[in-house]
Amino acid sequence: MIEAHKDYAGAKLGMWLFLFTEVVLFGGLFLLYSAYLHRYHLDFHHAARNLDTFLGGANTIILITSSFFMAMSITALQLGRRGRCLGLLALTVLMALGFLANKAIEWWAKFEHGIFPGSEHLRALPQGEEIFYSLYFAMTGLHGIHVLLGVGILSFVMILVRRGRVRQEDFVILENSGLYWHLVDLIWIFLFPLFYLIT
Amino acid sequence: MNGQAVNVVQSVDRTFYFIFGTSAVILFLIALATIYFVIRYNHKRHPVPADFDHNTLAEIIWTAVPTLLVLAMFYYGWQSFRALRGIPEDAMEVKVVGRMWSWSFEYADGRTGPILVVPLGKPVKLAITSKDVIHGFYVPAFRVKIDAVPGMTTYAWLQADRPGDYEIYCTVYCGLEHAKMLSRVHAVSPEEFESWLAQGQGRDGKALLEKHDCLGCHALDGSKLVGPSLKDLPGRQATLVETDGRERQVAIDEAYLKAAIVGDKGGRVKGFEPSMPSYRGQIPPEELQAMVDFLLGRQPGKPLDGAKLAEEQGCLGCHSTDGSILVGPSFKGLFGEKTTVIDQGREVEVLVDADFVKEVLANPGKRPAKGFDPVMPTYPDLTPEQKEALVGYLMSLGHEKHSH
Amino acid sequence: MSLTGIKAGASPRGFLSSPQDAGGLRSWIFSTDHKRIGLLYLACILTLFAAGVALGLIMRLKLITPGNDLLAPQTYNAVFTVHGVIMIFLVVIPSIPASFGNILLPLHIGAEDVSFPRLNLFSWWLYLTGAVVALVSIFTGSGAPDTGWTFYVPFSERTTTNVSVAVMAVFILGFSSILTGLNFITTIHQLRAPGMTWRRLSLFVWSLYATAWVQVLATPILGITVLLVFAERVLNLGLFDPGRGGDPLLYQHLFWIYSHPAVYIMILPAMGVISDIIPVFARKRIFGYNMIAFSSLTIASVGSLVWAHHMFTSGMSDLAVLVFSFLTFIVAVPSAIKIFNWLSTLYKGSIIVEPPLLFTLGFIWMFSVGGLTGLIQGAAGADIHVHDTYFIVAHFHYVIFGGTGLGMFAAMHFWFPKIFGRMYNRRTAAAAFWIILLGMNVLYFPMFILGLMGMPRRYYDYPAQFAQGQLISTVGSWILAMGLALMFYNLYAGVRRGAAAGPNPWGAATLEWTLPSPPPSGNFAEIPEVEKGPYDFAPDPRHD
Amino acid sequence: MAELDKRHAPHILSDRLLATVWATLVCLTAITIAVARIDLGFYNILAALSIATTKALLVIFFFMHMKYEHALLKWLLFLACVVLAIFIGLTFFDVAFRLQVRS
Repeated sequence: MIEAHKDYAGAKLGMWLFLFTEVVLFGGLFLLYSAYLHRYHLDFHHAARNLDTFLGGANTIILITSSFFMAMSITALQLGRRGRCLGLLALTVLMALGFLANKAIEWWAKFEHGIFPGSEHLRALPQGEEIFYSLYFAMTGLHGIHVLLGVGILSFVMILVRRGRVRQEDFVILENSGLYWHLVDLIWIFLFPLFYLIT
Repeated sequence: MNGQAVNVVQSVDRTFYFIFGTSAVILFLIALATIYFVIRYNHKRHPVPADFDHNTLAEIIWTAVPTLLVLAMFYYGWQSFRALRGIPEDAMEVKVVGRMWSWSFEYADGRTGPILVVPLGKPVKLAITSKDVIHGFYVPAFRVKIDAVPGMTTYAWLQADRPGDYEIYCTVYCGLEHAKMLSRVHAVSPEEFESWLAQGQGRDGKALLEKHDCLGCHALDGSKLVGPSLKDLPGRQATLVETDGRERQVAIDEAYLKAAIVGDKGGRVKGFEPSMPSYRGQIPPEELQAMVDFLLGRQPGKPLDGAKLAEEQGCLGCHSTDGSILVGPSFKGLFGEKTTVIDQGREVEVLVDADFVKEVLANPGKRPAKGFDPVMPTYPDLTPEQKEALVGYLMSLGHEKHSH
Repeated sequence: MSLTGIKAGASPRGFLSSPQDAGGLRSWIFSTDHKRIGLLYLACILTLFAAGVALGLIMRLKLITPGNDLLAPQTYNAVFTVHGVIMIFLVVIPSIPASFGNILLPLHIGAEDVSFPRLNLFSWWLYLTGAVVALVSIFTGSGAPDTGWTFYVPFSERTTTNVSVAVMAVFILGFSSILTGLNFITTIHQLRAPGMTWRRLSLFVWSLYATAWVQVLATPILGITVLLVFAERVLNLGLFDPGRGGDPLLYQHLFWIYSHPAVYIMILPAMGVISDIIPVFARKRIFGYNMIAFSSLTIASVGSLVWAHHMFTSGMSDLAVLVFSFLTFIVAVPSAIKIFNWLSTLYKGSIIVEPPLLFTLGFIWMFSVGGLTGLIQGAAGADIHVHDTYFIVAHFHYVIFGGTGLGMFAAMHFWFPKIFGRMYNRRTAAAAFWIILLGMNVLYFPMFILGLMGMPRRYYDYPAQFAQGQLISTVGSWILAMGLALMFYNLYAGVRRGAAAGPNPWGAATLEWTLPSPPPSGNFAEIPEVEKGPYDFAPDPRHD
Repeated sequence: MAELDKRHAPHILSDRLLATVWATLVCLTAITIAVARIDLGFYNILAALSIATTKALLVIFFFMHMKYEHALLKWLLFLACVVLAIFIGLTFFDVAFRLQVRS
């Protein structure tokens, strides 16, 4: 058995490469979004009006703040303050859960209004609006799955930090999870204006 | 005319031969070089290899020359593409609709047909779309190919200069019978074309079935294509498999056929894929009626032939028309007379009229004729029209006796 | 390197032998040794290749005469779909990078393993999962998928066959490919031995590097695309459905944004193999090292920008046809440069003809045919006529089978003695090569003619005028199958009974040949100091 | 030859710097919502995306430490973004120039 590499820079390079693939994965949806926006820009404006800018804005702030806590937790561990690191991670996860709750409320409200993929109500709308909602569900849904994964990853990292597997001298796992979490934030930074602000 | 009269086929072929010729020469040289080097510089003949690993001049040359060559190929390719795309303004437009798995061509006067009839020497503009999935409209003889995309119209054009038939293929895989989605370009002289166009569309049921592309999947001669054959439908039953896998029998009648055409028959016919597209809203009601009438063997405007129906339904196996007694009472002289039946165990006299005949057809066991075994089966599949026709037939036999 | 280089006490079977306490299957399927993982890939790929070939033979048999009803139409449609899915996603895309890339990359750069060995094992497990899911899609539900490997919408949304499961298999396989690519890029950046500068990398490693970037940056597009097809079928989302405002052409764009570069994932590593083999058997440094390495990167990058040349007849804008036709011709140039460099390497060499070189020459010939016929398809006007006909089928089989396939066989014959420590029968290998070459040409060349005559692809039956070409092609398929059987039998016999090969039977100069054959588990006893290039042969090179 | 391994010890960002970045991000979010309420036509989208890009760069450079990473990583990130932009851009040669979109 080969001893585990302690190639800190390599681990980070690998993580960044993975993030590139995530960016391109969402990129496919951004491609669709831009093509359909070009084709149905008026419909998009109409449909976007039905999304709640307040909820979307609140979620933006929540994610930015959770990103902020995430970055601080890395600083804390780098300084050897494990308790503070754990506390900040817990806050990050809490924010993530808040985001998900908020998202669930928003989706639920849409469902209540008969807006869900393939619904009668959607079929009756102009085609551009239906496409807008399909994109909305696809993109925020995929993003939501990423948030959920992030919650899992960060909770797991919390355990590792507690057990001392991730510590001041060896924190690349924490840093890489942080990178992943910031990416989730990054994607939302673009989703927010594209869906909520183009009215 | 307008500079578009360039021969597209020649233009495309010229591009092809230019690239093909160049490529063949290059391929020949590459193959020759490898073989020559392997023999000439074999280690037995040439034990000490030369020691060089670059030659700037050679590398510049073999970068520059291929670049120029491919740019020339690009240019010719683009020129012939423009010829394919540059539709002459005086072109006659024909609408082309692809659907699983047939083509339909519609002319300016609304006439439609399954083959593309074109006049010689006249450019024809094709406005192509699809009803269901993507198809590819391909006429090799004219080097024409463009996809038929649902929700979009694409364009192509062709001009036939020699009379004859040219194959049309579907080139984009579109499901089960992709390989049989064939048609042809039928090029005729302009005079012939005009007279063909002047004939106008046939309006009978068969022509309509052709018009709406039914016959690509349903044969009229009993053979099994993608869908069930449409031969001898009257009086038949279909076995439907519902989405949950349950099977049920339904009679093939007018209501069933109309539901099937709009995609509402509530299941797939056993032994076939549920691949029939819905024609809801695509067929005018009178055309739909004409098609259904044709399928059910009715002459449009004429009543059903009751005698034929009685024969087909097997009535005459038990009921004679000459007064002789078989399994059941003879039809001869039956209608309009009183007859004795058993009603809930009691003998009752009833008048054989239209209502009674229909009652017997629907429920023969309710009041069976006295002196006969109650063995007559029910005929729940008969349509009201068919029942009327049978009543009419019995009436005619009864009338015959009265006239004596 | 002499036998003294073998570590004391090292098993003569190197990484192939397991430690006493952990033998058997488990020591393979849970091993993080890159060489074992590479062999696992190789075993899976060859098994699935055999399955794909079998399906191909069945199709050819069905098409031997018009009107033949050996297969029902629906069965034929499923067979060509499954043949495509297996061959593209399970065989050709992982073929060289996942098998030989894994085995050789750390050896070539003087590392003890890849950067993330456990991730590497995970990639293989994902690959296996993808393969199993693909098989599940064939044998369960409402029948094997019948869409063709391209899953074009809206047909793929409407068909009742098992497309949803098949696209999930593709998604999983894509993930496996991404992780392998990510691993390779990190490894090449981080784990090169001291002295292993970028200009001392073998050209095989350069090609893996270029390939890995395509894997990382293009595969996710395929991932999201098949996810959307899945969502349309299962969740009723409507992003491509024209009946709901969707644009089916956007699906084609997304699909080819990945699937065209995927062609380069398939062909670049084979070009790398060829670049490594030719100098060894010409006993001469590779001609134009920089240009070959650079052209790999150019092909990977420009090749990622030409996808819509698959869509000249799709109804997309004429301007897009202009742009993509132009880019397509540009990418032809670096491929041409590679061929000229290989020829110049042979020129004035001291050539010894061994099976690996034969397969390499076969690669050059077949790939040239495939590449040059590609020019016809790059030319917008000419492509219209041949698009979606047998011409295309012939073209891509020449490129993928004649190119990648023969490249893979060349790699198998070249590195066989290194991996197994034994040698196969070289005369039989040469005979197998000539039969394969003949079979390929008899099988695929008539398809060019059929295509020019107008025979569309994916037809379960055809009009009578195509009968002759189809018959010849079917005969070719039998010749090819015999050649393949002979080749695999010969290699199998070599594994079982071949003579000991020694550490460097070909007299090659890359690092793996300094190790004993098979290499030991940890690769190098100590990380080597690299002082020369990969093609700097010793002054008195001939080993015999 | 691990070229990224120049081992300048991992850079530690102060809480104050992170807090400043956070505050800027929140302000930018407020601004983008405010701007969206003014009707600028096409420029609305442009403004929203510019602000989003600014926010993204802040997150990448500070929260994700990119500012302190090796130049190679910066170039690779740039490469990934360019590739995505090209994918979208080239697609528009079709999407924006198709003769007619609907029948």
